Amino acid sequence: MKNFLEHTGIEPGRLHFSWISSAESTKFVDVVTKITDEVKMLDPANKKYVKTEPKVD
Amino acid sequence: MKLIKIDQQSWNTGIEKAKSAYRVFGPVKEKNDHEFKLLEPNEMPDVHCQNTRLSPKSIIYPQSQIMFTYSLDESKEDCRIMKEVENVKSPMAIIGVRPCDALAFPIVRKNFDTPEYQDTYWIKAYEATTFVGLACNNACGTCFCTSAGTGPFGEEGLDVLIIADGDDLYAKPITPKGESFIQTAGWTMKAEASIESRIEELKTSAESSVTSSVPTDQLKNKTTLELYDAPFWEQEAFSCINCGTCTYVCPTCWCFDVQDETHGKSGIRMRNWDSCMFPLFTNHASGHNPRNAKHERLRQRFMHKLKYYVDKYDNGIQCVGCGRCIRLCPVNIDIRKICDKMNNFDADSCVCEATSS
Amino acid sequence: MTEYTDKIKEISKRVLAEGRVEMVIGFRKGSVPMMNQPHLATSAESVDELVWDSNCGLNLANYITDKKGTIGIIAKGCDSRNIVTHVIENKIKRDQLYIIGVPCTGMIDHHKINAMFDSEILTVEESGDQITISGNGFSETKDKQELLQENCTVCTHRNPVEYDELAGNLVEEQKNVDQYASVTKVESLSADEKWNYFEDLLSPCIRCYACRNACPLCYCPTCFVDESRPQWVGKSQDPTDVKTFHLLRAYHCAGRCTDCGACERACPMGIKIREFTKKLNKDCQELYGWEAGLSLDERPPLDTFKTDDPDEFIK
Amino acid sequence: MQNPYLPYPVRIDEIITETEDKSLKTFKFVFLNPDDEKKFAYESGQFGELSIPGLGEIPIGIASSPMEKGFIKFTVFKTGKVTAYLHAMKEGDIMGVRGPLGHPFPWKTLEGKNIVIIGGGFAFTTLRSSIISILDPANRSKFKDIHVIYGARSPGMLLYKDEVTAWAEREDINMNITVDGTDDPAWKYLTGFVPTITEQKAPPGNDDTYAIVCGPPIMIKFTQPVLDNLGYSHDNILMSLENRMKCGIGICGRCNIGKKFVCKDGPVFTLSQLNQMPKEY
Repeated sequence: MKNFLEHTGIEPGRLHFSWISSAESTKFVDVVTKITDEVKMLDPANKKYVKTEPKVD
Repeated sequence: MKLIKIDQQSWNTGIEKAKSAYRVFGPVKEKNDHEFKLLEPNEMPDVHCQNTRLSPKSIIYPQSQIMFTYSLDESKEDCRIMKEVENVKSPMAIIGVRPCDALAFPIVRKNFDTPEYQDTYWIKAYEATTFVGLACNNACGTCFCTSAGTGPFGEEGLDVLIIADGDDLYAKPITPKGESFIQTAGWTMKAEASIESRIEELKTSAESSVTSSVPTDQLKNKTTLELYDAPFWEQEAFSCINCGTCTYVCPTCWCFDVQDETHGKSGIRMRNWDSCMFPLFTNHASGHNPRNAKHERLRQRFMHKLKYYVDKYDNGIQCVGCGRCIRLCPVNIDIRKICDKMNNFDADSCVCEATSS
Repeated sequence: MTEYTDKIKEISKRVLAEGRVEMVIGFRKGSVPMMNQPHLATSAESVDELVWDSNCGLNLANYITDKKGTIGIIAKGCDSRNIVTHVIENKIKRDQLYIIGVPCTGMIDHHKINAMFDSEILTVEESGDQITISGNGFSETKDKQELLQENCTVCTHRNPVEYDELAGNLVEEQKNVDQYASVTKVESLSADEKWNYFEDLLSPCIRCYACRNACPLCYCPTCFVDESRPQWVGKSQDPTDVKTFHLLRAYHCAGRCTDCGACERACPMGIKIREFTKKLNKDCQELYGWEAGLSLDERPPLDTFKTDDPDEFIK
Repeated sequence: MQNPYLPYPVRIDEIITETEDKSLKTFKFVFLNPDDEKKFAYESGQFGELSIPGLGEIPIGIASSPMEKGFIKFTVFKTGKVTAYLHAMKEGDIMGVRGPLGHPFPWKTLEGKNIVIIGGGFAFTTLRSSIISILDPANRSKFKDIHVIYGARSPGMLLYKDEVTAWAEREDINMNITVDGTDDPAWKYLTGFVPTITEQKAPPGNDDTYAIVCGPPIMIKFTQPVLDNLGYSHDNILMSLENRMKCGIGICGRCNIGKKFVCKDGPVFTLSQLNQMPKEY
């Protein structure tokens, strides 16, 4: 899935998989913090695959 | 016949002039095939294109078309009130429409412009458009326009017909709309009188280049239910994969689906082409589907074009013989063959066969 | 190719007459060049319509999904792999089938051939490994190898993997082909270039779903694009929705796709849909050493769990 | 040119839960622009497209009668995406209605005739509209005997319970209310399937008697032979059909049966007409 999406041009770093048990709350926080920090570092212009409102012209 | 001669130079300048008054569309080769597109400045329609892969119907009737916009913001006064989208803002001209595709517009008009209801989007786009046709000097092997209500020099549905004789082009105005297009393009050179017989020659030779045909004379006389129950539908449908190709490439297929889409606090109601080949087209909310089997859907398409339409309007078939569905069907379902079966179907002899075997 | 056709007719008539099968699914000659039509033969008379040549690129496994009765089916290498996949996925029972295997030397690409000529092609004739293409005022003979569908040029399973009888001698498999050259090329691009490449690839799509419907793997009773509760995908020509359809369809074929090329062959717009499925096939081969439809005894990788499955993607 | 796809904005004035399983609710709408009510001049048997911005439209028979002024009513069965959303809406919410659409029952033809109204389940909506119209003092004298056979699965599934039981008390209408079965000892009406009750209660067919049949396919299937036995000509049997619809005005192409559109040429057809049409409904 990750390979495939990145193959089609989704910027690496935007799709993450982690295995976190419901008991691992600190791991969850750490992972989410790490991911959000990393994603914030990416160029917002590269936000792809987001459906936008169609233009009425 | 008032014919205007256009040499290569004035053709080019005329098209450019027209672009200042119209949004001009024409066939352009992209990748491997021709399609109609809005011409950029200095971009010329390719008059050597035999025909485009898709029909020009999408210019009048886009595959996806927004009908209404609305707000879903409860704090706004017009929340949930539909606002009509103006779909036509300026005149359009389509250059290089082949006569088969041109005839499709008056056929489709019967559906969109009825005494009771007028589809404002279609009608506005249609009325804003000048159809500048291009006569066919050579037909394709899959063309059968001459038995589908028109011909390679057919004029119905056109405002101007352009005839090419080698590098020389001749324009024949058909309607006032067409005359004003010619005026805008600045084409004024009267053709010499002798050209008329030359054009007759071209026309005769073009007509004889149409080698395939469909018989339609008996369709009207058939009983709907007998044709509907004919045994050939299942056989003919065997190869059908129920994709929407035939309907989407067809210049006379008009069915659509209405969908709402929302983006945050705003929304649109749009229509998208739909296809009688898709099971979802007729599926009831209860799960019941009146056309559940693939042969029922295939039958619907051909019965619509070649029987229901024939009976409803008493004015030919809902097919213009462009041959696109034949060329593009992934599994080679051929409307000529099916039309032939329908036209020659004899319910009585069929019953005999069934009982004797 | 006539020997294949004769043999196919002979076998079909025999298995029908013996009552081994109730019907035979094959191809008959199409009404336009390069487009043979899938055909259901139930009598000796209709068997006579069967043909075999290089225009049989559709995948006949698509026509046996959940079909009742006993069926004779003409199967080239890829069809046979999809039959195997169908059997594994319980879409047909092996004992319903009499597989008439056809060792294949590749199918010709009607998109490519049409694009070679400006004028309409009126006839395409085949003689050995030469193909003669003619139209108004032209006639050219080319090597069949040059005209093959791209999937056929990289095919390494031309012989049927599962069959009851063969309609011809086994052919030599192609060796040393780079199956994934097109994928590797895209892999070398930057994220932006990749994105633009696929945007451009899909821009002609009209959402007719011919690719999906020609695919033997796409047999879901209701495809996700047709679901309304919830509605996963919009129905318009919005590029995001069009892409979602293609990406998810490809993903649903991961580990199942045999690269038969039916999707590309069926596409009226000539879109190279295999660019998606090929990547997944490559991943399946690299990650799991898997190629679909080679054995009735092994389940596909995304259907099974092994403790040594690669998991580098999970952090 | 009037845009036929543009709904009239309406406000939900009242929501009535009709049945014990809450699957059927009646929505009473008031037009935001009073002029729109005049434009929405309808007759019993027609339908409207209920339009919920963001969700879509659904074709629903008009349950109110043109004799009822100031509002329109629709009874909606919760079945799909749009109906589920509608069921969750509140009084005061704004939405849209398009219509009136389709042909009504042929009221001119029905004048001076006996009418037998046979309805089952939630198809009773346009029949309610019809009965209200017929019973209106301005109209009642235009028709001869009125018989109604209305069946529901159980007492709790009856629509418009107060109204139908009130009609049962009247002299100018012969009401036969039935349920498929009940263990309610207080049930004072009939028990039995609609075809059976029709056999027992409907008057014999003749030129002056018309039957209007609306209900689930299974009910229609078994009622038709009963009416045949009673001597009803197929010209005198009126049915209201349903098919998947979108535009409601005969343009979008999906609801056709042969050359007829259920939305525009129907939804009301005589059985003789249906006999000549493919069974695609």
